[in-house]
Amino acid sequence: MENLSAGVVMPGCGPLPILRNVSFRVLPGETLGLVGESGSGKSTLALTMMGYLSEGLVKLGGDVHFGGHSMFEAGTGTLQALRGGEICLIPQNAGQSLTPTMTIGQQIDEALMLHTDLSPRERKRQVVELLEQVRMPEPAVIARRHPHALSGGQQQRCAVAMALAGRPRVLLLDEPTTGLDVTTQVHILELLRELAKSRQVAMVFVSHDLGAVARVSDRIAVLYSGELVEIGPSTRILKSPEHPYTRGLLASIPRMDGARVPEVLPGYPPPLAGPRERCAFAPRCSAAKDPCTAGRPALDVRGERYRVRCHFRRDELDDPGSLVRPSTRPRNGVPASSLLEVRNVAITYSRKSLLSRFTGKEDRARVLTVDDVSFTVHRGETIGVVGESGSGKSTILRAIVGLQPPCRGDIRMEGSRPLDDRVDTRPLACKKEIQLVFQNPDSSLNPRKTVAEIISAPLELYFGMERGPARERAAQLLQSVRLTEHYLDRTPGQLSGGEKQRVGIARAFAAEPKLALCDEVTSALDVSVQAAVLDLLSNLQREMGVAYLFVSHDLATVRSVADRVLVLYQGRICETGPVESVFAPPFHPYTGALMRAILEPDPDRRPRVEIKDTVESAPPRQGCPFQRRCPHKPGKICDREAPPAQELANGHRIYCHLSPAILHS
Amino acid sequence: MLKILVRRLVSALFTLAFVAVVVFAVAEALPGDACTAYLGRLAQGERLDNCRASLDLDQPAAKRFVHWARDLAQGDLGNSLKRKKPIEEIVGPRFRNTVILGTVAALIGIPLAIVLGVFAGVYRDKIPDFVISGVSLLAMTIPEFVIATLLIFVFAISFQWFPAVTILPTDAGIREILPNIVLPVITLAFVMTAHILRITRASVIDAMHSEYVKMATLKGVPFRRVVFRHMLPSALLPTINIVALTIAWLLSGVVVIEKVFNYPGLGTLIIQSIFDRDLPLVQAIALMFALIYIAVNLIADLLVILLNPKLRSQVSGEGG
Amino acid sequence: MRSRFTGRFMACLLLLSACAGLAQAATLRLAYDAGFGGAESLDPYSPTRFFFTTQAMYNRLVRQEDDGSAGPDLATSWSVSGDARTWTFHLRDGVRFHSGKLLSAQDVVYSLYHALDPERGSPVRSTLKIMDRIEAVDRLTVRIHLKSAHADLPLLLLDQRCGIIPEGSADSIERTGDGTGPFRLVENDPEGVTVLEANPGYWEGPPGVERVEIVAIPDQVAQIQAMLAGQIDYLPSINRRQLKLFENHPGYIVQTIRTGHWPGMVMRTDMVPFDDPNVRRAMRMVVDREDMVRLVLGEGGGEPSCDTPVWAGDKYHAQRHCPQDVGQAKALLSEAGYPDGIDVDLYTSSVDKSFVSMAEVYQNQAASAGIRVKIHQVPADGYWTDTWMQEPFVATRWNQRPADQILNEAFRSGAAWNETYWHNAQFDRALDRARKEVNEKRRRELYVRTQQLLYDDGGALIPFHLNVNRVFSSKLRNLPPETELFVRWQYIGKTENEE
Amino acid sequence: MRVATQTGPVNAGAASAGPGRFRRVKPVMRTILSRPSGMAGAVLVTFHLLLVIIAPVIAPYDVTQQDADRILEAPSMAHWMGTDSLGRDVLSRTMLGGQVSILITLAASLIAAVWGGAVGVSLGLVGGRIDEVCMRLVDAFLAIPGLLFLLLIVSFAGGGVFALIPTLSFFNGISVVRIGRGAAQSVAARDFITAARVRGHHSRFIIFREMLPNLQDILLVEWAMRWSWMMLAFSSLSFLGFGASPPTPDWGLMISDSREFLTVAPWAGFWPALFLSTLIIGINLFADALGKALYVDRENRAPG
Repeated sequence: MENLSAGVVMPGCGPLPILRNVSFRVLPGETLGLVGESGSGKSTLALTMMGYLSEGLVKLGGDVHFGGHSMFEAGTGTLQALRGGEICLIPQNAGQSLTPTMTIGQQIDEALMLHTDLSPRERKRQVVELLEQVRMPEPAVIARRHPHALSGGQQQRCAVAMALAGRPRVLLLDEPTTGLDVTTQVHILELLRELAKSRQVAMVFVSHDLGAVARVSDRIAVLYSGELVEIGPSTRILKSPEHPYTRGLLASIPRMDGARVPEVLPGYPPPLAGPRERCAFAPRCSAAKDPCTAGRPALDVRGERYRVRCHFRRDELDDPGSLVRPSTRPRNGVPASSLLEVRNVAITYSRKSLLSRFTGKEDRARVLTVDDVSFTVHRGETIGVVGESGSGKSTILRAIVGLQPPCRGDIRMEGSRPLDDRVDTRPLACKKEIQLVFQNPDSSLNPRKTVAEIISAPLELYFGMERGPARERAAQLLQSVRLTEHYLDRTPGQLSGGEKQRVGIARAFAAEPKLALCDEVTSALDVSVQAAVLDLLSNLQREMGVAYLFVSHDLATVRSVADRVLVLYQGRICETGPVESVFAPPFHPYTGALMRAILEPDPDRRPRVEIKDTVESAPPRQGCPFQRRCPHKPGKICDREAPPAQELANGHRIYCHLSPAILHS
Repeated sequence: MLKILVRRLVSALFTLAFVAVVVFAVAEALPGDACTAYLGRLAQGERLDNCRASLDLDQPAAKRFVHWARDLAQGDLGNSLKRKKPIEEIVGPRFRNTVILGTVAALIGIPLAIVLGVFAGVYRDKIPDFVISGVSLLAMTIPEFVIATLLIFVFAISFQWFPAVTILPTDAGIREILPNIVLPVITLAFVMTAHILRITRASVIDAMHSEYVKMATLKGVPFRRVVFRHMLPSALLPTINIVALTIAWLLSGVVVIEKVFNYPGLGTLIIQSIFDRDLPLVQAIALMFALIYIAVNLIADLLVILLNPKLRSQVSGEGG
Repeated sequence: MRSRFTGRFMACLLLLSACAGLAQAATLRLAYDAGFGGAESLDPYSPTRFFFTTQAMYNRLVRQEDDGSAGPDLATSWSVSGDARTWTFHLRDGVRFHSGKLLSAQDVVYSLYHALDPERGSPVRSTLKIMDRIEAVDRLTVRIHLKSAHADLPLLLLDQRCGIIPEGSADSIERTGDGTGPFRLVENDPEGVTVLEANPGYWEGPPGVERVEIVAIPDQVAQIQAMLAGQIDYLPSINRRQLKLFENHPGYIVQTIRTGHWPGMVMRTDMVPFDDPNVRRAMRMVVDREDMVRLVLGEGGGEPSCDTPVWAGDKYHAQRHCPQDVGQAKALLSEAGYPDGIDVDLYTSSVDKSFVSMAEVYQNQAASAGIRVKIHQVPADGYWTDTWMQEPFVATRWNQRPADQILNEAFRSGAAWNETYWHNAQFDRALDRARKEVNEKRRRELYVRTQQLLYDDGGALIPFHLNVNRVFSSKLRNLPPETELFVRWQYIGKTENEE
Repeated sequence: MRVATQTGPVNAGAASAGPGRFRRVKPVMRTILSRPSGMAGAVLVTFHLLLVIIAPVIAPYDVTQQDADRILEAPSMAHWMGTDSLGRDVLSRTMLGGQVSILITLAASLIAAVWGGAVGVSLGLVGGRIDEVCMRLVDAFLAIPGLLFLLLIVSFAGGGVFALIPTLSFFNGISVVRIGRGAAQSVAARDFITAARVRGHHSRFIIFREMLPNLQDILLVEWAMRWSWMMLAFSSLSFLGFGASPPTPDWGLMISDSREFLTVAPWAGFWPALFLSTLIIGINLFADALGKALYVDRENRAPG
């Protein structure tokens, strides 16, 4: 790709480039990782490599060459021959990208028909063979199924199989693993690495997740606001990056090795604008000097196939401090008085069967989404809850808040009598103490109200404030979440993801709660914005002494904010205890698998695949919840008896039949 | 699969029964009853009483409804007041005629609408789209009777190509009917096409912007195959249900068209029977219209389940 | 792809409709309004008779000549006894019914008794109940004995409904339509298309067209459009506004026919002030009849009449000239004791479309003679039962009837419908003598005398008789003369030049 | 990859600091008028509404005044649009022709949108058994073609306003119920409603302060659609002789009367047809533009 620029042409005001003269080369068999946050133009870049510009986008300059063909000048005939043949795309969300009305077999067969000259019978056999290559169980059955009948991971594998149909020389992967479970992600990445090596296929792996990119890439390119800011061998980029943005990005990724809140990259990426005469990152760069704002730096060569777009070399920057900064969050030693107690809570969504309603006996047949969960949250403390999707972590939050009444056990606030099951019957004062922050920023704010109205709603409710004082208090709250006052009159439609999440937090803190329930608040955000929100939460905890119940599927995020942590599988607790001891051996087999599957942006750490990524629709009737997938399963005992709680140092408990010795290895 | 079929049939029957109740209740609720309505000015004294006796109107409403429903179940719709003939005899041929008119219009209208809808959807915001959407908007908003009057004025009176008024023996066979219903069919098809076209176009536009169409293009599939193999099946599925609703909605339009062309269908019959205050006949026709409506909906529902792989799998338990 | 599809479709439609036109030979298409909702019967005497069929499928004993008198039809000749109580009719020989049966006197006797049969409820029974006994003298001669003398029996038998049906066919006739007329039944479909075909053995020779289709089009506007679209060839009556559609249009021929129907305004001679003959004469002299015709009916809408119910087409019509004479009217009124004018109440309604405008025109014409008319408009339903023949001065309307019948029904003392409650002994005696008078000339003088009495002393203001406009398609040949109200379909021909 | 400039509806671009509830009217109107179809729709609708107000004043002739000498007269200086079969001036009758139909359908469509919306929303929120039963009822009622029942009721209860408005608003309200319910359920599923419930707001606050602003857009568009359908239905009724009773001027009636003299006096039918069609087209275009401006997806929904 030479000097490619593309963008939107708005009527009345010249072209607004999304990509600005991007140039790079991919050698056969080489894997290039392409990293950038949302809005950096990485997906557009991926598709330009196939000569495709989505509606409304226009090529402003430069070209893309593949095997001697210019992808933009080539005729539709050649383009159709190349696409899906020598150069294939593996889409982000395979579920959406497979034609719903055609079976998997038909779609792969179509790719074979277009790009190979096999006979129909040979194609049929080749389809099964391809599905085996991507390790699909019972390929013949899968071939006859429609896309909606498969799990996320299976759909993604089919997309890969379809891409391999035409014996491609280049594979373009546009965020292939985003949205998948951690274990499934690792499986897909392993598959891709193997294919690349075994078939000498070049790959361009586009993602916002530096961990995933580090796992598969030989070289990495970092994209910021449509410009390549740094490109070079992956070890060089991950270990000792030169460009301040790359360094900031790496710093803002929560790491497993130290309990500290990730570094915060101040400010936001610049909005779409016309020609740019300065370094795009200058306004956010702590080491910015005059030349940065004077002229636009070029990509100067700083090593063998290694270029950086910055006026200064690394050592010339005035704060070459090491990346890892000591944790700024004080650990409060003595545990304060207990705030929330959850005792042996069990929750189910299925209604009581008729029979048991009469006899009053416990209904054996009912599927318990959450069973026998107990923990206490102390004042000012942060409890992390970790688990894959479907582990019941959000159900527990709904129970605490009163939306989903538990069918057994009880929840108490400050040792008082148990909270009423239903939120409607709870006293207002009690509701004031617990506030909820949601995962999806877009849907958590009422689109038709201004920020001022949103924040003053709890103020009017709990403190009976009038409009005037409520507006001032709202301004103060916005201040505390680092948003300026003129946001008050904007509607959610005019805010970015990060800004909306901050307003959500400000609304929660307007009630001055004692406990804040954070339901995956950072999963929907970009890494840098995620870091800012985590930082904001810990500051607020310090100022207001509020306790958090922080739910997330990302171990690293929980590691960086939580004091104690809970590992959940199919609604049962596998392991609990302080963060340091849980995230260090001995591990519960499930925790171990999760820890080893973590994708860290560190070339030396190779995640190992330990458990199958099969999907379990319901927890086992009895015995250990992890019995079906446990790699170290000792024997039948796990199927019959629920695992006992093995008490280890300072409250660290592991629910497993295995002896601590084995757990240590 | 059978379970779904049975459930839909039961709900269809329930709807029909409900419509019967509503039709009866509305007739009851209106001022006066069949006899006063029918006898009009002469409805006094002994003549009114024996009319009521003959129609057993003097019994309580609930009892009469039971009788009516029982007869209905056996297909005996009772007798028409004005024409002194069993209603089946009167309604039978006219029901057939209306169904013929509707079906012929649908056979022309629906395929035309789908073809135009796809054409307009695929070439969105280009000349064909503007022309097609413009004409379809006109057809949807100009009342049927204006279009019908216009067609008569141009094709029947000025050029005398087609008959202005349908003249048919009551037992006319299909071969005899067709040349005589050209203009009514064109009017009905014109309006029907407009509605269905707009829906198809919207659905096609949505499908054209979908991920799987983008993926198919990036898979190197030629444009024509993308449109027909990938986009059309899932674009046309949602339209089936809405097409059924549109057809049923147009039933009321048929009444006006039949009046203008003097076409011997249910429409003209109901207008005439309303003018004649022939209540039992009106009730019977209301049921007939409801019957057509429910049948069309039922067929559409089953068609959708059959054709949509997602629904079919949910129904027959095959799933991920 | 779309244009090819619709192009092919339009082509085959044109072909279909074109060939439909050519297939049938000359076919006459008539429209009627299916007023009885499909219960139409082919029995000519039935109260719900199928209008056109009676004309096309049956013959009567006599039929109307141009001068209004009765000419031969199935009866070639007839004679009457001296006392005008016994009539003898001689039948035409060799006439066959559609079913092939030879016409005989027995059939005529059967038909007339069928008419008089009370169960049949035939509307023509009231006019024919003057007949006492009917007998067949021989195969071709019928003798009718009357209850009372009637010199003009043939005029009564002119009635359209007196078609001759075969003996014993009373119950089957309403389906078979077995008559001796120019056309015979092919398909009886009252609510759809009834088809008749030419009767080759018709005694006057084969009719002008091979086929007649009688089409049911209830909606009046639809009939007009069918005519404009060339689907039907004849419209029996159109109003003044619709005239403009066909008047100077090459495809159509419009005829204006004089009829005996008349609307009028009648005074109850038994109530003050109309009990004084001078007042009655004044109220009638004040009318300018030509002007009223133009204003109420429009140009050529009717023929002015001098207060005689007998229309110009009737052979006993008394010719008279009665211009408006305001001075004489005023003189009569002051002589009757109303020197400074008179106040009267006139009751009218929208039950007939000309009533209201007629009353308004009379109101401002009468004002010139000091007659101040106050108009009361009563609702349409209930007019004939609650207002007509109750209020002193009301609007009325009569259909065409032969002279003897109308004079007896509306003006004889004590007649059920004598709306003016008029008693005039001279008038009654003259009527009876006229009925008995066998001599044609003297009978005519007597009827003229009765009309003179009505003009001098009567309480009925009859300003005009109505004209009816009818339209024929220009494809038809030898159309009926403008005097013939009921079209004789057997003579009509049609050129099928599909242009 | 979402263009990072801003997410969410374009119309909220302007930092509209207008006070109170109607601060959004200005930008919404501007978006409608920015589209050619929206502009055409707005112009047509305002023209007809203005006509309803000023017509009685500027109509040159009395609408019921018959003139026997000038029957079916061609357009002339005296009568710009000619005269009809009873010699009445077509121009003044056409101008006043919309009065009855517009007022009745406007009122009926508003009532339909209100009661349909209210019932629909409450059904959507209540859910459970009641919701199930009511939806069955709604489906059953939709099985009866609306125009047919209008005929039945109007023929017995007479064509007067008292019979028409309740009937029209009842039948149209039913399809609004279904749409209201769907909208309520989709909004209720959004997180900000759960947040309000968890915070402890009582249901009245949630419904009126949180949900209603989002639902009113959908119901507004639905009202516009209902109005256009009712105009069609009312004119059909008049055409069949069940709507407005003579001699009141009404477009449907005038078109029906003019059919008889189409070949001789086409103007008697042309003008009312033109006015009726332009009004209905206007309402439709306006409804479409309103739908797009408020991001209400009503493209692929059956018109019934």
